[in-house]
Amino acid sequence: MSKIKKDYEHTFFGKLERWIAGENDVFYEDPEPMALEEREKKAGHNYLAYLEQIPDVGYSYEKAKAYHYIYRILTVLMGVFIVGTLLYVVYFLPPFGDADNPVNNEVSRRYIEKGMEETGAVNIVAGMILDYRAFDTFGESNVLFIAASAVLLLLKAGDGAKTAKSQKEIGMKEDVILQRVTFILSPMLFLFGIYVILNGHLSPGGGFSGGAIIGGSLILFRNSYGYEAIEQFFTEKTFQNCTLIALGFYCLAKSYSFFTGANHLNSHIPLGTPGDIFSAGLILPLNIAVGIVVACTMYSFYALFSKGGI
Amino acid sequence: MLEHFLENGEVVTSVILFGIGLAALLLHKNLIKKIIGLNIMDTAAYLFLAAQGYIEGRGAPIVTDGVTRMDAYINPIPSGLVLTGIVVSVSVTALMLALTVCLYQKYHSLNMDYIIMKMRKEEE
Amino acid sequence: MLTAFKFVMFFGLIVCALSACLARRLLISVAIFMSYSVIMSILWVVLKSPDLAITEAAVGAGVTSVLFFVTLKRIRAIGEDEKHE
Amino acid sequence: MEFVCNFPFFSIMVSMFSGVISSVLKGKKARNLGVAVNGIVIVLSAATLAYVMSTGESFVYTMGHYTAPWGNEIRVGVLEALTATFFSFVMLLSVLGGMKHLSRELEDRSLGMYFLFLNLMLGAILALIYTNDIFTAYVFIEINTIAACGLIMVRKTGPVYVAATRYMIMSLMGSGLFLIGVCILYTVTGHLLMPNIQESVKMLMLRGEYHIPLLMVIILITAGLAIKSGLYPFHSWMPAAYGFSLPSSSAILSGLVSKSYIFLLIKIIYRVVGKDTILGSDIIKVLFAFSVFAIILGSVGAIREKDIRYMNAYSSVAQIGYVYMGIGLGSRAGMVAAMFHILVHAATKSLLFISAEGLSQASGHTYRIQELKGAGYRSRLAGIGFTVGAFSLVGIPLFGGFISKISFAVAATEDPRKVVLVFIVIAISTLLNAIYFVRTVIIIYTPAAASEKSRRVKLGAAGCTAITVFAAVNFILGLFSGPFIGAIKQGIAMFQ
Repeated sequence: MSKIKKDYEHTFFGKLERWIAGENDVFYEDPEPMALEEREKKAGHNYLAYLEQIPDVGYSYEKAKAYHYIYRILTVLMGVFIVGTLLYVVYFLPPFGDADNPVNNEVSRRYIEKGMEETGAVNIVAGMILDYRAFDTFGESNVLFIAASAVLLLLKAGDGAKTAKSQKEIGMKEDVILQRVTFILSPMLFLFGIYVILNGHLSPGGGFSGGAIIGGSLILFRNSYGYEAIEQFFTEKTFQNCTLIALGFYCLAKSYSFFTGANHLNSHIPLGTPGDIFSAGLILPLNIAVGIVVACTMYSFYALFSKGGI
Repeated sequence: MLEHFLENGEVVTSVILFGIGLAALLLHKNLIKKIIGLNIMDTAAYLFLAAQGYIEGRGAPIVTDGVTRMDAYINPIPSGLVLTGIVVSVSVTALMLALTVCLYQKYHSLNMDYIIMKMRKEEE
Repeated sequence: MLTAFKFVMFFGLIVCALSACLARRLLISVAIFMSYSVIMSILWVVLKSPDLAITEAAVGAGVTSVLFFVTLKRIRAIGEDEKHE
Repeated sequence: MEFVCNFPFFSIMVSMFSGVISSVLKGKKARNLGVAVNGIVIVLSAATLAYVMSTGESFVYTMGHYTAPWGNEIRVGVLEALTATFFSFVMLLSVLGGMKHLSRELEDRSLGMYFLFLNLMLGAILALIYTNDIFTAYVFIEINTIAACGLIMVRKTGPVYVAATRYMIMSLMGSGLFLIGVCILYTVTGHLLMPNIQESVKMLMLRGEYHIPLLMVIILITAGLAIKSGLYPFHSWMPAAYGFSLPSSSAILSGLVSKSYIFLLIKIIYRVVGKDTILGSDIIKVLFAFSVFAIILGSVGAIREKDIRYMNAYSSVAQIGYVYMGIGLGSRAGMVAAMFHILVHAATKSLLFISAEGLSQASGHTYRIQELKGAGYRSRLAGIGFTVGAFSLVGIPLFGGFISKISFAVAATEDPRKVVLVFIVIAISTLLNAIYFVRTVIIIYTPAAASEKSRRVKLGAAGCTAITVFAAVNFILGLFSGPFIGAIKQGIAMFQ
């Protein structure tokens, strides 16, 4: 009797009944444990091969497998469908590179013709993102900040679990050639980043690209000299304080500018002569603040990923 | 039709890339590939936007020699928007990679389906 | 000349995107993605947006790829730790 | 300009700034700061609401020195102010309701982080509500997504990571579609500010240009926001995300985050695309069809669940279906009903999540419905709260849910083709809701074995206040719905 019942439970209708009764994954059975272990054994020490041989989900049930293939095919079809519809839409869009397109309207005219006069920035894009549309940019630096906080929360090794293993730097090797090259390259990269930030309103670049370059130079330095060397001047405390001061300044400065703007007050910020380093009102300080935030964030991303702590 | 597509090469490419990225984001079981797909999708959208700002025969939007006529420079707005977008996508990428590392620590796999299966097994 | 160059880049972008998604090894996939970003930043120079090009080169090709690499390294380290235990 | 016009801007900036400061504070201090800022935001929003109601006009606040098509701006009308007040109020109560659980579950550092995410999320939700610029909306959508992911994963266990990853993947797909939609919209209109876009769209419709790209824009933006808010076929991430996270997080995620996307969608329908354009397209019918599936299948999913948190999550799927049904009716009455249901559901679902947590604490931290027997006696207030929430969502008179169901039915009578279907759907869904909610209520009030009776659990002052106020809000929405519906009608009239 019980055997019949057991057999029934493995048929489609038995499973359907159990599924209706609320068992979630009757169609989603485990792979045989032996097969799983064997596959891992077969992969041996070659890690990448191991990654590739991670077993497909153990749909021992044929229909679930079929469903899986249908899902794959449907997704490809969906991708093709989306590309097709978008291509069809592209056919009706305004032609590429034409000066009479709807996007080239009074807004861009004002940015180009009055931009330098109103914002003091020679680089029109910098003037646009840090003055005309500064609220977007404010949101953007907050995206970066919140992502950095989330990564910090996820990857920060617990304070109690500071064992040797969690402190171990990943992929650290003493390498003379690397150290020599870094010794020359890293300060130059750092300087170049500062140049890009300070000239953000005069030439291509600005806080984001310059900050990323500085972050890159810090990553390079850490990679060749190890985190002990960089810990002498950059710790988690530094990261937190720098980010707080830079973002806080950004927030206050922009609040001031928004408030005066909306209430039709004079903001009393001198614009200076366009073309000078010290010009363009708030754009230079804001670029510096953004640069600091981006540099700290980029470096801390790397540090958190490689060691689990800044 | 083909001629129109050839003239609008940037836009067509960006649309195709968008489709590839979206399919990879949905289809791939491997988390790293999913994140690469996400990045491809985002950059495709940015390429689309940047292509809209381009105007044949005009210069980059940086005032040179004090010329502030509209017909000297391309449209600066798409560049500004894309600049914002790039930073958003790098933040999201970092967060997803951090989640991947955490998932690998717990389940020793990068395969999303396998991870879900293992999680359900552990829960029972 | 420039048009031909652009079409080579479009082709390169699509090939890179496809092969980054289909490559069998993750490391290769990430490397291809890096070259995708570089091509993209060159394309932005051609589209007269130097701001974007410099940002994409620093952020997209630089930091994002480094993050991918360091993630792979971290995962490998975790995997090796598991094996030794 | 009156000084009170600055308040929406202040509330956004204060919550963002406090989020930045929270990064260096210790857990308890960050918590106090977060709660204080939330209180300030409620006061500011309420003052704005009073001001806007008294003048009867919306106003535009420029973010910077440049007006309409050149700079960013935010726009404040009655509907925005009402939603902002209500949402910040619900957020404060959800945090208070889960406070005990938060302090117990999270270590000091994570608590600080939790409030960092919460403050930034509050700022992002306010910015999404007030924004008048579609690209700003995209940036703040991303902040909202990351903050929501942070709220889910703050617990740091395996299932939570899986839930957060699935949530992120679906959300990022939604943002990608939204972004490309915004790009195409910018291409054909040349503007990013909502009133300017609307003007250009009107012109384009008159001239019959770019018809297909505009249709595609509507599809992409609607699809993106529908995915992010968890409309039926895209709901797969919801149960895990709501089920595994902390009760405050589940309450905020289901009550506010998904609703803020729907609010943005309503705003885009009215203020960007234009109501007439969207009614002329078939999108609205597709939304209606999906919403019908969502209502029925979400309820069926809830019946199948044995875990009380999952049951609540599936019930959210059904309720979001209701909101989309209101939008899908395509009439102003339908939109009013949808907005009112957003408010009702925000209050009710938060109440359900928080009191479910209270019930499970009284039953030895189990979440299985069968094991909650007699929990209503052990934790009386949580039992009452759950009953109020359940009755409200079933649609029993006196409660808020009843009014919203009536509004949906009344709105449906305007459209003779949909009225029968809507009535049938509401009837079936009420029946299904009754099955799983009344079943649960009966179980929690079934006397348990004598040995378990003694185990009483205190909710704490904050939790008691939260549940009491939430229940009171439910009664207020049910008994005195007039002013709310009036304000929503006034607000929607201002949108045009």
